[in-house]
Amino acid sequence: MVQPSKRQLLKGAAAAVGAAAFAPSLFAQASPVRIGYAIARTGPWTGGAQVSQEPNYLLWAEQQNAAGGLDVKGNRRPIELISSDDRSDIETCVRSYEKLMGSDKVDLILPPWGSNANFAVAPLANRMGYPVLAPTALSRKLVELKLPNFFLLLQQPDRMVGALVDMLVANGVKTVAVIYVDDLFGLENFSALKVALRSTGIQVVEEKSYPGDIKDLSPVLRSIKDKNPEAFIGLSYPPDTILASKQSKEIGFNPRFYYASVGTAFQLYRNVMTPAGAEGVLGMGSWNSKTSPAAKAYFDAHTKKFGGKEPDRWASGHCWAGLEILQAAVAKVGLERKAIRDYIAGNTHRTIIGDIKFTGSENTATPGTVGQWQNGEFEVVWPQKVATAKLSLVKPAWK
Amino acid sequence: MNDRQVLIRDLLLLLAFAGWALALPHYGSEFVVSMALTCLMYVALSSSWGLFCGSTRYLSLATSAFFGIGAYTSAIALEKMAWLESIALGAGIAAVVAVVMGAAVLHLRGTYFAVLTFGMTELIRHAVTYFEKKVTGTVGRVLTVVPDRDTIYLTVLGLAVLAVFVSIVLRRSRFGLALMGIGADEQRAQTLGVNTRLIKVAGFAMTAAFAGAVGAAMAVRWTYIDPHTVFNPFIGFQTVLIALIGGAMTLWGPLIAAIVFSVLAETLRLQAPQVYMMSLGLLLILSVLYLPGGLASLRWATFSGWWQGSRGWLRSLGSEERKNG
Amino acid sequence: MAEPLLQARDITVRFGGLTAVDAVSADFHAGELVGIIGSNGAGKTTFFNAISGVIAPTSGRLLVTGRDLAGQGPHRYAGAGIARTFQTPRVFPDMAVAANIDFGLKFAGRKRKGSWHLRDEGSILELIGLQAQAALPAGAITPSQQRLLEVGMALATRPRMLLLDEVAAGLTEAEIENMAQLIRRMRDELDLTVVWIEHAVTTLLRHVERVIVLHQGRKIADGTPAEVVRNAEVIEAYLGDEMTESVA
Amino acid sequence: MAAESGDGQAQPGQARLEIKKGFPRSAFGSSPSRGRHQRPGKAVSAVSLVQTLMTLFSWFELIASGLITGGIYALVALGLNLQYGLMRILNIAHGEFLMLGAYLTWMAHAVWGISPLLMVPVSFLVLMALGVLIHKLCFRRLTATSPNLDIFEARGLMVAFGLMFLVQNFASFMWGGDLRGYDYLTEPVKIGEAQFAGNKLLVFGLALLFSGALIALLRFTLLGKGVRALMQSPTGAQLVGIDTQRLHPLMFGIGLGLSGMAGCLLSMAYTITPSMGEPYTVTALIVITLGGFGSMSGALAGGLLLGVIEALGMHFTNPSLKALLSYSVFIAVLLLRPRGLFAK
Repeated sequence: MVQPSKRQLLKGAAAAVGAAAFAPSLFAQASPVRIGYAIARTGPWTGGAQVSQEPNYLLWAEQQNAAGGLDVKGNRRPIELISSDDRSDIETCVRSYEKLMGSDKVDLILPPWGSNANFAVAPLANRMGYPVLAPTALSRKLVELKLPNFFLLLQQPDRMVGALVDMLVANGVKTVAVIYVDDLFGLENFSALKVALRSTGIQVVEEKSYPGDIKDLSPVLRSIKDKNPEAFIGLSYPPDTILASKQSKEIGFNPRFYYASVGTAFQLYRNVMTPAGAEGVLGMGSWNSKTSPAAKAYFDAHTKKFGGKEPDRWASGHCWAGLEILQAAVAKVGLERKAIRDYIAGNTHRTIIGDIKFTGSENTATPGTVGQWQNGEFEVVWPQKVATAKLSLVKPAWK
Repeated sequence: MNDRQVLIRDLLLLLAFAGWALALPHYGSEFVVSMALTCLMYVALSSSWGLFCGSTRYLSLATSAFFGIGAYTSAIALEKMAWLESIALGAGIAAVVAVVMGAAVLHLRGTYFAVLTFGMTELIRHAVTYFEKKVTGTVGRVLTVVPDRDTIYLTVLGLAVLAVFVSIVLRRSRFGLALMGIGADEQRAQTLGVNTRLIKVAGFAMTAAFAGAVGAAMAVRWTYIDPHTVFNPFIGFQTVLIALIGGAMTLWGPLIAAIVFSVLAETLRLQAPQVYMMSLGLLLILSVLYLPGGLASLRWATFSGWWQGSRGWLRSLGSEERKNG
Repeated sequence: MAEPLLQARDITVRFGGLTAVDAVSADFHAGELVGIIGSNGAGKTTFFNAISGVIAPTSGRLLVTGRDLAGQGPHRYAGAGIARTFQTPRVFPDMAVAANIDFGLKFAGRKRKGSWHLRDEGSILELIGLQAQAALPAGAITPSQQRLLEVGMALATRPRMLLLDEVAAGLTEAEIENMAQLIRRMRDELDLTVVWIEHAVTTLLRHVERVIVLHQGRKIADGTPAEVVRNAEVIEAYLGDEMTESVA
Repeated sequence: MAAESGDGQAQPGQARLEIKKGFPRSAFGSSPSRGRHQRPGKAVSAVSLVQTLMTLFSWFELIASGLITGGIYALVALGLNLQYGLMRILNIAHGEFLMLGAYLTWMAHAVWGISPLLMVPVSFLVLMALGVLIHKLCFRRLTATSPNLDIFEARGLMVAFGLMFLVQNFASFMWGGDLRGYDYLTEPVKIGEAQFAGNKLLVFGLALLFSGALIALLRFTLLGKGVRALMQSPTGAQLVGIDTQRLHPLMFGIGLGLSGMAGCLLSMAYTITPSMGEPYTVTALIVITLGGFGSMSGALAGGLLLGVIEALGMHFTNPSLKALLSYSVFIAVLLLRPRGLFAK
């Protein structure tokens, strides 16, 4: 166990939290709860990690400490975050977690960003007995690893595209065109989409894959435009989501339903496309500040702390929900990791994005959802029971 | 005589290094061991890169291609084969690819060669992606059969020691001499009877075999591999940087640089990741400008200045370095 | 007469539209000391490059003791006993002088038993007179010493034929004489065929027994120095004077 | 305004669909994976005439979009071509300097509301000054200490590697790793029936303009003569009175300035991150390889060609094959025609 610090309490203690590994234990009353993670602060993963994930960790730790610390079975103990950059490199990521769990022997860990990093960390954490609630891992294969300590918060591909297809069917769509990125995310979503479309009468008039670093989608979009599908589905990442949107606007491709997976839920999307330009665009989104009062509180706190930077309306919510679950677990059973794991696995959790329950590693309580930009806000529009606004049926022209 | 003493000194140093690294898991913390693993990975990669690229001055950026090929091989082979067999297979396939690649590009020199090897690495990455997608329907592979950490550590240690050992032996062999001749003046070496084409392809394949073996051994740590992670050009870049900053033509340079960098990376990464990468860049520029022989040459120059004429073996070390450099 | 060591048959080398060597044929026999002369751009060095494998001839055959090596790499020529030097010495500057010699011994020289003078590093260094510099890096010795070393490196391949490309260029009068002595000794004592290109015709004609004259890529004369200098075509190409003087 | 064009688009589009359905397929055969799509039946001659016309239109649209992308490629390659083609400095950090130009523009636009168009000359000048400075600090010493061109090239590449790490992480340090972007001139412009984004057309136009200017500069001015002389024989150039001490840093600076300008223009059309540089470096390399190192007109032609090849490739096969295609072309040209496609 960690030695209780004998140092005097210094003022502004909370501000020091979240800084780095050597953040001194400034809290006199109780030894800190040490929570470790590695995440991308440099390299290509940074964009996602610094929107959907790390800001939440920092905000959460700050809020907990401001409230007197994390509730550990009734005792308030300050949180000390031990974090480092994984340089968007898997080996560095693995090494960092080996250090956190093996040498530093932190009390808890928080997951890294992205499916690949989670693939690498999950078995390790599982072996060391650390429960992990991953907000940015999306792969059926991760579920199939059947790791008892690993929980995926995001709705898996079948749910997300399932909701999308339900929505399309409900609105009488007959033809769709699909583009998907050439990696695990794109391929899994695409095959889930195929499965979901099978029992419907919807025709796929075009399906094309593209590499992740693509700089020009217009030839593809033009040929899709010629086929005039009622709905466009891009199983895409943020840069290509924006590229596809800009180029669709460029060539005047404006189908009734325009869907692009990741990145639509980002504040960036609205900045780049302007609120009017984003109007009607669909994407992966599961919550916004109207979802619940707690969600609003979170949204406001996040925006305030990070100088106007909004959380995204998809994985940020899951990330926060994961922290809520962890917090509740620690409050209930303390820091005994096996007990935390059992608590997470055995209960239904109330979070800002609604109820979460795990079957194996998978979150099976959160339904698949579809989001849509309406008047500068990304609203949840499908399914109706979690919707924050009504689906707008005809997408206005790009502006 | 002198040469023999240097050989014995080098072998003893290597033995000491191997012994120390071997003992590390028994007393070092988890963190130290995993850091040592990364360090050993770069010792193996950079030393083996220096074997060929250092002495011939062929600047290969294809390390990540061979690393990736090794990684994919072990991902596929481990389901049916034993650990060491998979590693050997990874090394073998990487070497075969290197032979084909080398036969095509090794007649080009300088930046042409560098650019081409880089281009080929990217081509292989995209080809593997496309093939995987078309044939297996997915791009990545999940590794379910995974040996324990000590096995991986010992394997990578073995590869690192082997790479340095081969360097020691090689620079005393005809093969090594031929590589050095190619680096100094390729055509002259040819007119003195060196079949440069054969030697280059063989040297390139040897470097590739090491990179392939390291890739095969390291990939299992990542559970899931896809072309983007295992063919990451950064692995190749970092290998080259470490070798060059350490002194690609020296024996101990890559090893020293790998250790320095691992320590530097771990300490700076925590506080200021960008600063680490920036200082890496700055260090590279400075070393190219002011220390073209690498860190190892710095050590020699300063030492010889201090101890000139005082100790016999030290002088022999100096002349050895000069002969190699 | 015994079979020639090297037979060049209609060797032609073209660079793009330019014909540098135009259907040159020549035989070189064991133990000959042959000079090749020609004005700048006559194709001397290109011809050398062709018969040592450094460039592949566009057409023509190169028979080395009966085997055609045209189009093969220089190492095959070195292996067959044809050694050469380059106009500007191409020693390995970072290696010691002795190691430079050792290089040839370890490769092309390895397969043949050399004569007594070429038995090892030491004997070759003695032959070229660089024993004192043996341990120095080759880059650190004087340019004229580098010329000697260049010859020594070629000798270390234990050749049967030695192609010397302007070995006297840039040397002082005394050094040239020294080099010429060395060349004669090599021919006499090592039983080498020596082919020697020199831009300074005077020097060359004094020492060789047979001269081949190239002009604009073509061979215009082949014979003893005395014959060649009387050749009308040669005189026209060369303005004659200088050569007649030197033979007289 | 755009709303009208967008809404109006659906109707004619639908009508056109009936006729155009078979377009690329009829000419090139179909890949079975590409969806259930009826092939056109036996065509009546009148219909086939219309079809041909529409095909021509589609060809125009496709090739035009390829040319526009190609123009961007050519623009991206300008700076590197100057540095590698003419000075033998393989500036692998090329894309990073481009990124710097993009960030400068983004910052100026997002923070101070300066028009990105105004930033074109500004980023050129800022990056050019930086280039001169970098040349003075690094490459001058390198030129002085390298025994031959081969070693100079290899060391230059290493220095550029260092710059790559330095610049990329400097940007990440300064501006964070988030994706950035803004909306500027994205309104589509109609050319005949085809539509193109305003900013792309601007980029295309400027790419042609700058390539042309550079070609003219190198061919007709004293500076250009000096540069060419310098490449052929540095000592000779010095003899005829060309000041290499000044010309070299200046050329390197102009090269970097061009990268900065390209970055500025690209930031109008694409999202930017600190790690965006590498693909652009690679693209630039491919383009100047196609065109022949150092040839400005070759690079322009090479860029346009690559754009068209990729557009056609993407249309008829699959975008996933695009990377495979460009790398294959790149390697084939390097191996088979190392002096460029257009070299005699």
